Amino acid sequence: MDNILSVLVFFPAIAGLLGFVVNKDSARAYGITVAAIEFFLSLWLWLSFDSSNAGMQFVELIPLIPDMGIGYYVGVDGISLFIILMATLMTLIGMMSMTITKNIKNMIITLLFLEMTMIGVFVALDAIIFYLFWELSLVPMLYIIGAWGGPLRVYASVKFFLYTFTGSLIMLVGMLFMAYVYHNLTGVWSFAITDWYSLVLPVNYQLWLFAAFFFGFAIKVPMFPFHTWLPYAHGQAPTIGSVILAAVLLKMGTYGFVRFSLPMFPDASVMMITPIAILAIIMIIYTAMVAYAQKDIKQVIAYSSVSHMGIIMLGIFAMNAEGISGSVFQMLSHGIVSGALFMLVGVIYDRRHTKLMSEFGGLASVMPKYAVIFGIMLMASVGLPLTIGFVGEFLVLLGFYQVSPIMTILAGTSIIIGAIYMLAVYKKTFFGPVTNEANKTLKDLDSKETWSLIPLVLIVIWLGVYPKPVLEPIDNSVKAMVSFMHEKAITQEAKDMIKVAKTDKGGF
Amino acid sequence: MMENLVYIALFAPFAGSLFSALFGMSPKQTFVGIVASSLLFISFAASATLAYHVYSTGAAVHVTMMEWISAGDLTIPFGFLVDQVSVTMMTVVTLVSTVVHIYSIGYMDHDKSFNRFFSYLSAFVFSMMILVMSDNFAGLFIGWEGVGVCSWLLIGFWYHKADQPREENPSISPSWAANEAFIVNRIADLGMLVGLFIIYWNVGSLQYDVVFAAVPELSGSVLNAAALALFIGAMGKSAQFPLHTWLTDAMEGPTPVSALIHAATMVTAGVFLVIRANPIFSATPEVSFFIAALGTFVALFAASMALVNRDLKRIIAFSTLSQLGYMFAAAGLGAYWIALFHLAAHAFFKALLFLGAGNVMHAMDGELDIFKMGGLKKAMNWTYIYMGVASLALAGIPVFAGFFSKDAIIETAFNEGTYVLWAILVLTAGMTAFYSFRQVFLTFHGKARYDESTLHPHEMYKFVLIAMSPLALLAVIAGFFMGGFQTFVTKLLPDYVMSDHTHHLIWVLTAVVLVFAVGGIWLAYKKYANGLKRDEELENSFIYKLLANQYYIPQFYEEFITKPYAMLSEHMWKDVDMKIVDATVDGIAKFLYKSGDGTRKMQTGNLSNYLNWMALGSVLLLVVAAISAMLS
Amino acid sequence: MLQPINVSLESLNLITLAPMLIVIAGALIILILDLINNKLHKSLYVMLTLLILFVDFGAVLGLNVNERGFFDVMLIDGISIISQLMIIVGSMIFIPLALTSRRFHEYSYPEFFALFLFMIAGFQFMVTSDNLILIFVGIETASLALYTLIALHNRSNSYEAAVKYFTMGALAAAFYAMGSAVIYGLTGSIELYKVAEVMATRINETGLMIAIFGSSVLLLVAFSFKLSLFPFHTWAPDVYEGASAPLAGFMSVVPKIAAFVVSIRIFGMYIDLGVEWVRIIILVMAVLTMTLANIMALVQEDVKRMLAYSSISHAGFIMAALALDTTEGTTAIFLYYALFMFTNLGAFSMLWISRHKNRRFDARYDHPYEKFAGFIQIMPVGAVIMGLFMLSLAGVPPFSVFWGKIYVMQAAVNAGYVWLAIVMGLNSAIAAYYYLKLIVYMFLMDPVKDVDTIYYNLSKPLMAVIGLATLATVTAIFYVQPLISYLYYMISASGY
Amino acid sequence: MYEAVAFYLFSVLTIGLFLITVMSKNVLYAMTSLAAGMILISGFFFILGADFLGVVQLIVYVGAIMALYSFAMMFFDATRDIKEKNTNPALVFLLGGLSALVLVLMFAAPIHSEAIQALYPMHEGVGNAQDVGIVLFTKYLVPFELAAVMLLVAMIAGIILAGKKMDQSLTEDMSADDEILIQKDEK
Amino acid sequence: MIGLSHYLIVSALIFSIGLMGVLRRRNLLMLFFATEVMLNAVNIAFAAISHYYNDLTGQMFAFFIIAIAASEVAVGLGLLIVLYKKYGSLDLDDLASMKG
Repeated sequence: MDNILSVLVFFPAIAGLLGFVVNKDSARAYGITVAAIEFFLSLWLWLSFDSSNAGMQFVELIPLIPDMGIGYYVGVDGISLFIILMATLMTLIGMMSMTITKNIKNMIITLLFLEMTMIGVFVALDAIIFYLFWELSLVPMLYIIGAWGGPLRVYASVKFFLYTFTGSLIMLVGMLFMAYVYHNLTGVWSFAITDWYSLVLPVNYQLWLFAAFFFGFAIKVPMFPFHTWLPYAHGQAPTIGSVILAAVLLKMGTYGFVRFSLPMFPDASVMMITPIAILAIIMIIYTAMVAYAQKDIKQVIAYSSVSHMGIIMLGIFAMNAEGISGSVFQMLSHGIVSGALFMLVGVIYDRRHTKLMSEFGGLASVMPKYAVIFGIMLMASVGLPLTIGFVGEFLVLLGFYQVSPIMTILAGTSIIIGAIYMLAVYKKTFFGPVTNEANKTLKDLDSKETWSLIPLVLIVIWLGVYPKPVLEPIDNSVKAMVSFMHEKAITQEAKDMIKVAKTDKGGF
Repeated sequence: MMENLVYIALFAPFAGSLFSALFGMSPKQTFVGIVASSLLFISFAASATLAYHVYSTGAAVHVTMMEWISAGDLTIPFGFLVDQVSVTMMTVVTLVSTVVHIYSIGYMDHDKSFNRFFSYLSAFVFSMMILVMSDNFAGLFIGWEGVGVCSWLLIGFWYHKADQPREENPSISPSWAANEAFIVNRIADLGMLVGLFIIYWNVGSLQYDVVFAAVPELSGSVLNAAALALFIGAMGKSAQFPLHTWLTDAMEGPTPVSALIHAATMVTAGVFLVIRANPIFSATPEVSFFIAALGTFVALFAASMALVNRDLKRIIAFSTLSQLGYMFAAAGLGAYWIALFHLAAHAFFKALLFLGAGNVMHAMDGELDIFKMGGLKKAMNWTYIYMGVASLALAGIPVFAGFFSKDAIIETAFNEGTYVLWAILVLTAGMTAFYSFRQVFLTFHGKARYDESTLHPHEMYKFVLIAMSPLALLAVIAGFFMGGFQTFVTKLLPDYVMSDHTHHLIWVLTAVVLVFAVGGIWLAYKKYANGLKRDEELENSFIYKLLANQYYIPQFYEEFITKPYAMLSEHMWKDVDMKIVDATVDGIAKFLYKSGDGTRKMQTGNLSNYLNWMALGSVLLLVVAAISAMLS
Repeated sequence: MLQPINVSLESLNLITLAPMLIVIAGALIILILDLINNKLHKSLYVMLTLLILFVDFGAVLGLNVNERGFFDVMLIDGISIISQLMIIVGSMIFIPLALTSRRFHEYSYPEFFALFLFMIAGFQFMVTSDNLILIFVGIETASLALYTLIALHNRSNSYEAAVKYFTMGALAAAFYAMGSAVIYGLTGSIELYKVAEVMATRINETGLMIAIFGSSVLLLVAFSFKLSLFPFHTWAPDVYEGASAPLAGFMSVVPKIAAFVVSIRIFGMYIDLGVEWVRIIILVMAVLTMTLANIMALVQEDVKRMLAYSSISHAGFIMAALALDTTEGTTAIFLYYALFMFTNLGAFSMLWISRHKNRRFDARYDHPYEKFAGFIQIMPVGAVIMGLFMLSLAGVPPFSVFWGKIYVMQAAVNAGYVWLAIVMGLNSAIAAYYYLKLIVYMFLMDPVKDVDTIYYNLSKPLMAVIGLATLATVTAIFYVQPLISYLYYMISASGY
Repeated sequence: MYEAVAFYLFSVLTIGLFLITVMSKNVLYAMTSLAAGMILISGFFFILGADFLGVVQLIVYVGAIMALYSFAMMFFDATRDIKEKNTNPALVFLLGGLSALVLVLMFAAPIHSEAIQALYPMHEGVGNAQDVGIVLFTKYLVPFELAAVMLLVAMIAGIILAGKKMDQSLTEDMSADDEILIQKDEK
Repeated sequence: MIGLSHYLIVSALIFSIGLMGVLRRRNLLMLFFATEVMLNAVNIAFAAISHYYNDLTGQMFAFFIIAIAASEVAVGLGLLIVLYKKYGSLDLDDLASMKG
């Protein structure tokens, strides 16, 4: 099945369309089934994926607007493969654990469309197709936050939409300029990313283009100081919205850096290491501190997301395979862990309709299973070895150490301050005596919740203990990319900075 | 065969942990404790066999289970190395653990979370085994963090206790203490990580053998940085100043935990790291000396606080701190095998001391203030004997284990010519003897100072006492194996022998130490053996208060770190994030909206205005055209 | 003495006139039909109009590129053909909107349809000539008809709108005439190709620059009014509000296409002549227009008025493409309108189906945002379609307007105006807010009134129109390529 | 000489009359001066040799258009003085003055060029009407016809706008179904 | 000798007068007068240019301008009539129901 990617992209969309016909009582089952099929399709993709091949696989190319060089061009490599898997998995699990009853059918359909856009972003190899899915993903998310969210949902959803939209429009200008430059140099119009890779740009062009793309990606990531939409979006979104947002949508930004900025503008990327690292470190430390000040559990996790995304950003700009692979792995890890944490917050929100820590206390006595799973996720979140969170964080810090020890140490404080706010949440929520009467009768996780969380727990541990199946394909692609960047860089500083792994097999 | 033993030694505790975890949420099941203990015993047996194997063949067992992380040029396997050093640690850890496990069956008898406790405890042992057995720094780090988490879980075992003000309970609450321990350890772990990064980027690997082989080729500054970074890691885990506060607060955990983790095993991980990485530390004399100096300082510093403390477990905790200082002093001075030997010996008697304290606590219904005890000798004879033996060992009275190991350390300080360190260590030895026996006398001698009508102290279960006996035995006899131990571990570790000069003075030196030790005991006897006489004047003196309040360091941390951090966080959120960053974004939006409101005013609805606009526009354009035409 | 004049019929090239003749004849037929029987139903006229437009479409399609006729007054070049086609298509979408389920005043006049066809003829003349006289007469024919059509809606608002439009139009006409006079004075000709020739020889004469600039300004004022560029846009929101929704939608597309064609001819000439000043001033106005219209649209309470401002903003967007004066820029104008047409008319049609005769939600507005609150619950398909239109207008891919937008931006980038592309991008972001506002009302809020009232005016033909518009909006990605190649071919063939 | 006298006389008079048109508060004065000004403009045409245009000016403007205006004036009962709130007169004069200045500057430029060849030259010894007729019915036939259409449009527009049918608006009338809706709302 | 510029300047002045009228008039009827003035000004310009170029095109344009003016008046007055019926006034200040 060579066109499996198209199937993956459009299957949920078609299912979503057909979903209009499905009776609303059965919509949930329908959604879960579709998401499950989609997940198995993505597993199949993994199975048929050739891990030793670092290049693009399952490539499909259908010209759409040849005059502008736009075509339906998709493919996966090690970097995108697992994000796709995570997207399908989180959609499935999100749907399984969903407790929404209002307009459930609309929700299911929206989620299926969202799934299409998410996968679309990660398989797109044409900039315009990438942009298309990128923008389109905002719409279902807007609806999810806006229709099922908290009291400030409209503000939050509109802010989310507009903020991201603004950034991506600047990115669009960058893409257009890139196409223009490509046209100037080759005489051909093309928006194909792989074509753009081959372009060696002068440094000033690289810098401008880098900046244009930066706005699009940085807002999505979200990098400090563009992050303020995120706490609102998370704070107001329903559980499923937060799960998908944190797990997948944020990754689009960091993925964009890996897919576009690094290989296309290696010199600019190297020149921008310091500013970006500074921003990333501010993200890491500052938002972790802000997270500590939060009263609302979900806000803590929202801010912690920003902090973790800072780690990912830092790794991307480590300019060596260790850091970048770690970053990509950390994307997965953050997706799983923060997704699970948001689901966990959703659990008590469903029971108590509040997310304020002051309302809780001593939950460990009342809801032991819940406390255990929360604890595992917490440990994964703070990067405990043998959980998924460690591998990425370790590699990122390790990789970036080569760039700047001082900045690594600053960024490394994340393991401390991350623990501070997470443990504070855990202490305030789970420890101490049960003081609030309302909490004394809380029910522990029911089977639906348990069974949606258990797979995540298993993944968290499995990939913490044995990350190789995932890390290896990622690493192959990243190594190839890094040596490609090294080849392509025109300034000596960039060449010096970009460290090619000795074990690179090539093939980007 | 040996490989299987390695795996058995490693994974038996893990199996025990998982097994107990299965019952983690059910009510107490005694067999859970028994199974866990048996599995640990198996682990101990395997460790002991391995120890014999290593002893007899002199060859290390090295197994690689699988690849863990592999990215870029970095490859980290799950590899386990059983050599002289690690096997010593394994044996000590599993032995003490087994004892503590069995002890816990009795001690945790009435706790509703009995099963959970065993799960945590076995998990801790598993982590500790990984820590000591790993053949690379990353694996060590796994165990390093693993013990941290288990320690967090175990300190906070009684998580349901509410927070209290620091005046009432210096460690606030178990959950608070657990978090403190975790976070402080994390601070040090960052140093450790940095050490790993330095090593990786300069050597290209994290495997011990590769790294140590590469040490001679590394520059001094790299080595210094690596050694320092690694030692910062060690400082956290071994609670060296200034990261020491968590250890005494960790006494909030159940006593077996204190015995196992916060006395015998985990806290010695820092020492173990220094011993393990001895090729690096040997190559960096400045850092090593710093370690020795800091260790010596901590030895004195902790002992001084123990002098006046009234909390049974905290006194022992301070003494642990102090002894860790000794170990670091030895390691820093290059006497790695002596440090390791003290580590092992200390594990035995300190665990025994703690378990004894646990018995007392059990008998006293949770009371820990030694001022409110007294005269327990009658009711708890065995415990008295055990604690007495352990205290004698701790005080360094000849024959007992502590004498040999501690004396060797003090001699080392003398031998190295660091007389200041030597003097301090000698003084500390005296203080050690004093506070150990102050505690023994206040607890067991004199008259009962508790309400005898409500409290009827009784001895611990028999099986518990029996379980404690190996420790007692070892506390007595361990010292005699010192020579054998030396030959055993120095196959791997650099040998350290006293110079001839020291050798000549050995009797004098020993006598000096003994004078101090006996003097301490004698002082304690004079003051406390016949009951407690409170000295108001002394208790109100500045020094006393300073010591009793741990030099006000916890308060200092709270006032100058914890609170400012919370305040800063609050400001960051409310003032920076909301009022600056977010307000800017919203401000732009509001500005646009406002300007929309402003601009729409031009749309008055009155045609006359529209015509004016149009005319204005055209005239403006005409004027601009005219001007630019004239300019061009 | 004068010689007798011999004109051969062939040299007249009558076929160039055929499309307009068809439309005018059709209008006359309608008038005559009404004279014969004044009881005929509007559906007849709608269908007749459609058929006439269809024939017109065929006639335009049959024209050859780059021909002149009637003493060179008629100019059939690429842009005239494509613009006529777009005018006709726009009209064909507009006309069926008369078939509402409720009776509205204007459609009770057969003259409405006749005037409409005359108007189309006027537009067609505008675009098929480079003779300033014919352009002028074409403009006026179309405008006068349009003023009437607006007023025929027969509410105080629509009179007011018509009068405003009319008065400002008269002023603009005066400016146009004055501008033409200056051009005539400068070149002795009012035929643009001739003007360009003569102007090229005179461009370096001393002291003439002021007149050349002045002539461009006078004409620019006239066309800025037509294209509703700042500060000549003030009529637009009021007229859109006063006019019926379909007509407002129509006005935001068809007359502007015609005006753009003339602008391309005139200002393109200036820019080609090297009068860089015109380009700069157009860019400035374009940027001001899109920005100010956008921020004013932000604060509107009425959807129709919001769409009016949005149309102004879109016009500014396209005007910037005009200033580029490249083949791509010109293609972008037509592509944008071709794509924008369906979406915009679709959006206005959605307003039309929800139109009540009395204002049930607001004292002033027919379509306040509140009216659409909870639209998703009342009419899910309608809400989704309206949402699609809004997303398309906001430039969310893959809907139609997005492709126009990136083509315009690409053209700007290619012409070296990256800053312009960025301004366009930022403006799209601002614009997204007010489109989103409607989406928020439709999808995220609860209805404020009885639920069954909103699709009051719905009928099958309207559904068909909306369906067509939706289809065109959604499937844009598949026909953009042929559209671009056709437009590009036609435009480059006519030398723009 | 005679031309110069006529030109200046006409200019001054026209400008004066149009100023009255623009400034006067009385509709009647304004209209009369407008008509008079237009007559004088036809004078310009005659001076300039555009006889046909002058005649058309007289007939169409002074005849038809002014007649229409007078009817309208009667209809609107606008014989009395009209009260107008004046917009900032300074602005009016500033804009008017500036536009006059720029236009004058523009027209003071050497627009006229001898080099330009007339495309449709006037013929010596041929009457202006004849000349105009030939051009109008050859070159400008299409605009001429379109002008006819335009006039037709204007006529239709005038008729239907002023017609009785406009008095009752279907657009705002509440037909039966609207009433039902209102009742529903009230419930 | 009267040059082209003389005529054109007169035309410009009249045009500006018309523009001023448009600016200051609040009564629609009077406003229409002002637009007529403007168109007439253009006619002078066309006739003059036509004369000096000895070219008929200008006269053609002027001719069409007159036609257009006539049509505009017809439509304009038609609009004024419906408006007057509705509002009872031709004052622009009464005609501001749509704003913002």
